[in-house]
Amino acid sequence: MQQNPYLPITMKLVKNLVETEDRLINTFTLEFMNKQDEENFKYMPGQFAELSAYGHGEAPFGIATSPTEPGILKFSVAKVGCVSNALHLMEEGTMVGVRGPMGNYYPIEQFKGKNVVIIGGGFAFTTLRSLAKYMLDDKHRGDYGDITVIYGARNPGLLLYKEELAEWENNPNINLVTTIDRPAEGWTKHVGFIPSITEQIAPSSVDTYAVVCGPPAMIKFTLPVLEKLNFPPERIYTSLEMRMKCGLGICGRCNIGTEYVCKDGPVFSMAQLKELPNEY
Amino acid sequence: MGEIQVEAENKKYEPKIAAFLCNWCSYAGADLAGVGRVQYPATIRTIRVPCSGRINPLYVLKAMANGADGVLVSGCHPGDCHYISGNYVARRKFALIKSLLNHVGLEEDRVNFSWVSAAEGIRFAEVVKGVTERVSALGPNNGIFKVVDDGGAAADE
Amino acid sequence: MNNIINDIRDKARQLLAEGKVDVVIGYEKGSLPLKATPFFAHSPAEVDSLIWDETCENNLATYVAKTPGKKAIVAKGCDSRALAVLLQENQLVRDDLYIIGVSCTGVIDQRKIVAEVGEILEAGINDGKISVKGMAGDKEYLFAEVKDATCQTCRYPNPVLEDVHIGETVEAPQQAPDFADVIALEEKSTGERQDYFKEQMSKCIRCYACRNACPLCYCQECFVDCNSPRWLTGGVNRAENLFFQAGRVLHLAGRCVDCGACTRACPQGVDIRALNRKMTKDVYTMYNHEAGISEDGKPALNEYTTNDPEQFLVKE
Amino acid sequence: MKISKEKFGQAFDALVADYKVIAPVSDGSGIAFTEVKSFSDVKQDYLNSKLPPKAFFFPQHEKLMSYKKEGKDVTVKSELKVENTILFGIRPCDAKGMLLLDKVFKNDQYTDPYYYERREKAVIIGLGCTKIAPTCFCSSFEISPAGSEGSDLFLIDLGDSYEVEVVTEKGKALADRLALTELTADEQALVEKIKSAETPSKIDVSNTTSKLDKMFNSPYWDTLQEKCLGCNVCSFSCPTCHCFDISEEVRKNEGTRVRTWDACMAPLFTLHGSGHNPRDNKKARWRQRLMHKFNYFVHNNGSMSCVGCGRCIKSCPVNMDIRQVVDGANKAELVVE
Repeated sequence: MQQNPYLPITMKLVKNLVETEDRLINTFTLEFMNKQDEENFKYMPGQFAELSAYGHGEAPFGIATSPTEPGILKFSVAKVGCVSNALHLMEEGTMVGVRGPMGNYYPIEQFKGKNVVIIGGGFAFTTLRSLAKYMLDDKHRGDYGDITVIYGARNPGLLLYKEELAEWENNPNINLVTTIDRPAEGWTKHVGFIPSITEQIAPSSVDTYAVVCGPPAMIKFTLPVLEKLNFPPERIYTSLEMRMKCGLGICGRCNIGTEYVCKDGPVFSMAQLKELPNEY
Repeated sequence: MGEIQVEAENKKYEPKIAAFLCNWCSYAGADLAGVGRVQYPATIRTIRVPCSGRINPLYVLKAMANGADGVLVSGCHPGDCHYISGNYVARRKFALIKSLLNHVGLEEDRVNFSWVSAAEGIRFAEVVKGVTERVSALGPNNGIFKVVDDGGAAADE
Repeated sequence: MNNIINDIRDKARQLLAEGKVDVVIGYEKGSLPLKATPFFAHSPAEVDSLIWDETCENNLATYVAKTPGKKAIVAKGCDSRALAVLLQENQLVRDDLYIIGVSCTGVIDQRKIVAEVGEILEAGINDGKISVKGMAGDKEYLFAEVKDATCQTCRYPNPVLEDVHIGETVEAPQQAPDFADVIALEEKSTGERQDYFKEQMSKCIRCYACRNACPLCYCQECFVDCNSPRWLTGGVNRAENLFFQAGRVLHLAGRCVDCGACTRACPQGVDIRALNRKMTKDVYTMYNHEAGISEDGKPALNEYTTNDPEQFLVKE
Repeated sequence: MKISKEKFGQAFDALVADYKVIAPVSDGSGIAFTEVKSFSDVKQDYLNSKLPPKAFFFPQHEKLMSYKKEGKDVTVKSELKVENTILFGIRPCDAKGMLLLDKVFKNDQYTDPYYYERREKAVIIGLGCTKIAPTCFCSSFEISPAGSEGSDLFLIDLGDSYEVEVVTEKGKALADRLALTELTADEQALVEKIKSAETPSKIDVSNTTSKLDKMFNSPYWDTLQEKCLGCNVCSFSCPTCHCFDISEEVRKNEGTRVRTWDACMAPLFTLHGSGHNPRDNKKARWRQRLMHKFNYFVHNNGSMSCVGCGRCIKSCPVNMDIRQVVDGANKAELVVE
C-alpha cells in the first residue's frame, strides 16, 4: 500500500535567507534527513510541496530547486498568511514538514529539441528558476535549443536569486533579460513592464515553447504579445495559483471545472485553460 | 497509583486565573500591590488591556476554553475611565457576559468583574484573594467551555 | 388573506413598473407543503408569484443589505424590527429601501406538525385551521396549536417601520414581555442548566445556518472564520459549539429582535433561542430596552447610564 | 432467502462482540446513525437519518496526525485508527452515495487511507425503503428505493422477517452467520412489488450534464442564488459532498492536524492568502455546487454526484429545492455567445 499521503516527511531548515529588500520574501533551504526520504521525493520542475510549520499549519509552495541539485529543496515564500509568517520567523535548524512532490510539471519532454522562452514576473519566478536550472544542467543542456529568460520585478531589490542571475548573465548557454518597472540608480539593464520588454526582445516563436508565470495583470498583458509573436496557445504554459489544502485532488477547494489544480495542475497550457471556466 | 497522585495534586491545587486588567487603573493597582509588597496568591496571569472597554466577550470564553479555572476582569471605577466612558459601556457588556455564562451552566464564581483604582493596591490583593478562594472551592475548570480532548495533544497537562 | 396578497402584488407591480425599486423581496409558495420561500421579483410580470400567509417564516431583512440596487421588502413586525436595528447601525440606506408592511399573526412551526403526523404530504390553510395529510396520519390543527414559539410571545405583530401598510393592523398585546420560558430555565439549578445546554450543543453541526439566517449577523468576517487570532479550532464538539453559540449570542445581545429565524433555520433543532431570549430578558429588565422598536435610538450596548446595575461585580 | 426478525436480532446482538455496529436510533429530534449494542435499540421504522452515514468513513472532525515539538525537533505520529464496523439500515440512496465517495477518495493518483481503510473494514447492511418521503427522488438517478447497489448485504422488511440478498463477498461472510430460509411464493411476490417501486418525485436529468456544459455564463445563476443564505446545511447533509479543510489544533508544544468538513458555499473556501478569491460571490459558489454535482463529476467519474436522498431539500432554511434548481437549469435559455 502506498504511504499515507497526509504524513509529511521531516526536513531541516538549514538556511532562512531574506531574498528581497522589502524583506517580504525569504528563501528557505531544506535538507533531507536521510537518503530514503530523498529517493522517495522524486520531483520535476514545476511541482510543488506542502510545507508544515508545526504549530501553525500547512501551505503549498512551488519548489524552487531543480532535481539536479541533490540533498536539498528550496522554497521562496512571500509573507502573506499564518504559515508563511511562521516560516519567515523560523530559526535555522528547525524541523519542518514536507509533503510532496505534488502536481504535474512543465512538459520538459515536449521541450526537447525546441527553444524555450521563460517569462517571469515578481516572486512567481520560483518554479521557473527550477525549470531553467534543470535545462542548464550539463546532462540536459544538449536536449534543448536556445533558452531565453525574461525576468522582471518592480525594482532591482525585488529580484530573486540575484547571485544566480549574475552568473547567468555571463553564461553563453542562456540568454537572460532582466527588467525593472521604473528606472533606478545603478540599474543599467532593461526598464519597462514585462509585456513591452517581451515585445521588444521579440523571441522567435519558431520551434519555441513559452512558459509564463507572474501576477495576473502581467500574464493578462503578456499573452497578447505572445500571440502577436505567433505562439500558439498549445505552446504557452503557465502555472496556476489556487487555494489548496490536501494536495491530493480530494478536498475540493482547488477544483476548476473538471480539473483539480493540485493534482491535474498546476501547470496548464493556454489551450487547456481556454477550455476551463475562468475561476482562478 | 491514580488515587495517590490525585490526592497529591489536590493538595497543591492552585487555580489558574486569567486576569484582564485595564492599563490605567487596575494594572497600576496591581503594580502598587507589588511595590507595596502586599501578599496575594500567585494565581493570576495578568493580561494588560488599554481599557476595560477593550474586553471582547470572546476573551473570556477563550480563557475558559483554554483551560483557565477562572477569569478576573478589572477596570477603573465608573466615572474614572481614562477614556471617559469606556468602562460605562463595558459595564453593560460585563453584566450580560456574566449572566449568560451563568445561564449556560458555568459556576457563578468562575468569571469575575471588579473595579480597582490605581490607588487600591491593598484592595486589589483582597480581590485576588477572594477570587482565588472561591475559584479554588470550585476546583479545576471542568466546565462546559473547556475543549476536552479524548487523549490527543490538545488535552491540558 | 387574499386581499392582502392582491394588495401586496399591486404595490409590488406599481413599484417595479414606476421604476421606484429594482427588486421586490417577498415570498412565493415553496416546493414543500406549508413552506413559503423567499422570492425576488425583478419585473412586474413576476409579482403574481408573491404570496402572504402563515408559512412566510423567513426573515427577509437578511437579504436587504446583500441585494444591490433599490429594493422593496415585504416586512412583518419582526422583519421591520430587524430593519430598524440595521438602520440604527448604518447598515442600510433608508432611501434605497421601501418597506411594504404587513401585520402578522404568527407563523407555523412545522416541526410540531411533523413530529405528530410524519413528513407532510399535503396541507391546506383555511379559516385559521390547518389540515395536514402526513405519512403517519392526518390531522387538523387550530393555528394557535402550531404557532411558532417566538410568535406566541411576540409584542410587535405590526411593523414598527413601514412605507405602506397592507391589510389591517392586528391588536398588539399591551402587557409586559412574557419571559416565562427564560424564567423556567433560570429556576433550574446550575447543573440542570448545564446539562440542558450540553445536550443542545451536542446536536449542533456548525453549519452556520443560524448565523446566516440571522438578519443581524452581518460581520464581514465572523469570529468563527477568523484565523488570527483563531478563536475556535476546527473541532465540532459541544464545548466549541457552545463557544460559538455563546459568542454569537453575546454579539447579538441588545440587538436581537427575537424573530426566531436562527432556531427555525437550524436543521438539528438546537434551542438557540434559549440563549438569545436570556439576553433579551436581561437587557429588558436591566436597561429597559427592546431592540429595534424605532428607527432612531441605539442598540442597548451602544449606550449607558451612570447608574446601570452592578450586581455582577465580584463579591468582596 | 429470508430470516425472521427475531432470529436476525439474535444474530445482530452476537455481531456486536466482533464489530462496532452502527444503526439508526431515534435521538428525540430525528434519526441518527449511532453505535448500538443491541438490536432492541435500533429504530426499524424510519424514513432516513437527518445526517448521512458518510461520517463513519469521513468524520466531520478527524485527526490526521499529531506531533510534538522539542526545541527545533519534531516527532510526527499518524492518528489513523480503524475498527471492523457494520453499518446497519443504510438506505439505497446512501449506499449509492458511498460508492460515489469511493471514487473521490481514491482518484487516479492517490488513495485517502483514512477513508479507505475504514471503508474496507466496514460491511454495509442495506435496508430497502418501503415508505417513500415526499422529498425522495432517488429514482431520478437510476437508484431504486429497494435496490441493493452499494450494500454488501441487503434486507427488505417483510413485516415479521427480512428478505435477505447477499450482494458481495463481504456480505456473504455475514450471511453465513444467519440462518436463512426460503421465501414463500407470497413473500416473493411482495418482494417483487417492493422492488419495483419508484419515488413519485423524479427529475429529468437525461440532458442536464450536456446542458450545463454550455451554461457557465448563463444568466440563470444570477437569479438562482438570490435567496440562498450561503450556509453549509446542504453540504453537510449531503451523502456525496466531500470537501474538507485541514487545520491545526495546538496546545503548547503539541498539536494535531485535523480535517473538518468544509463546503463550497463558504466564501472562505477558495480565499487565497493574497486576498484574491476566485469564487468571491454566491453566484459563483452556487454554480460550482451545481456544476460539480451534475457536470464536472459526471465528466470525471461517469455519474452524477447526487443520489436523490432529499436531505438538502428538507433541511434548507429557505426551501431551496435542488429538484427545482436542476429543472430550472434544464429549462434555462442558452445565451448565444
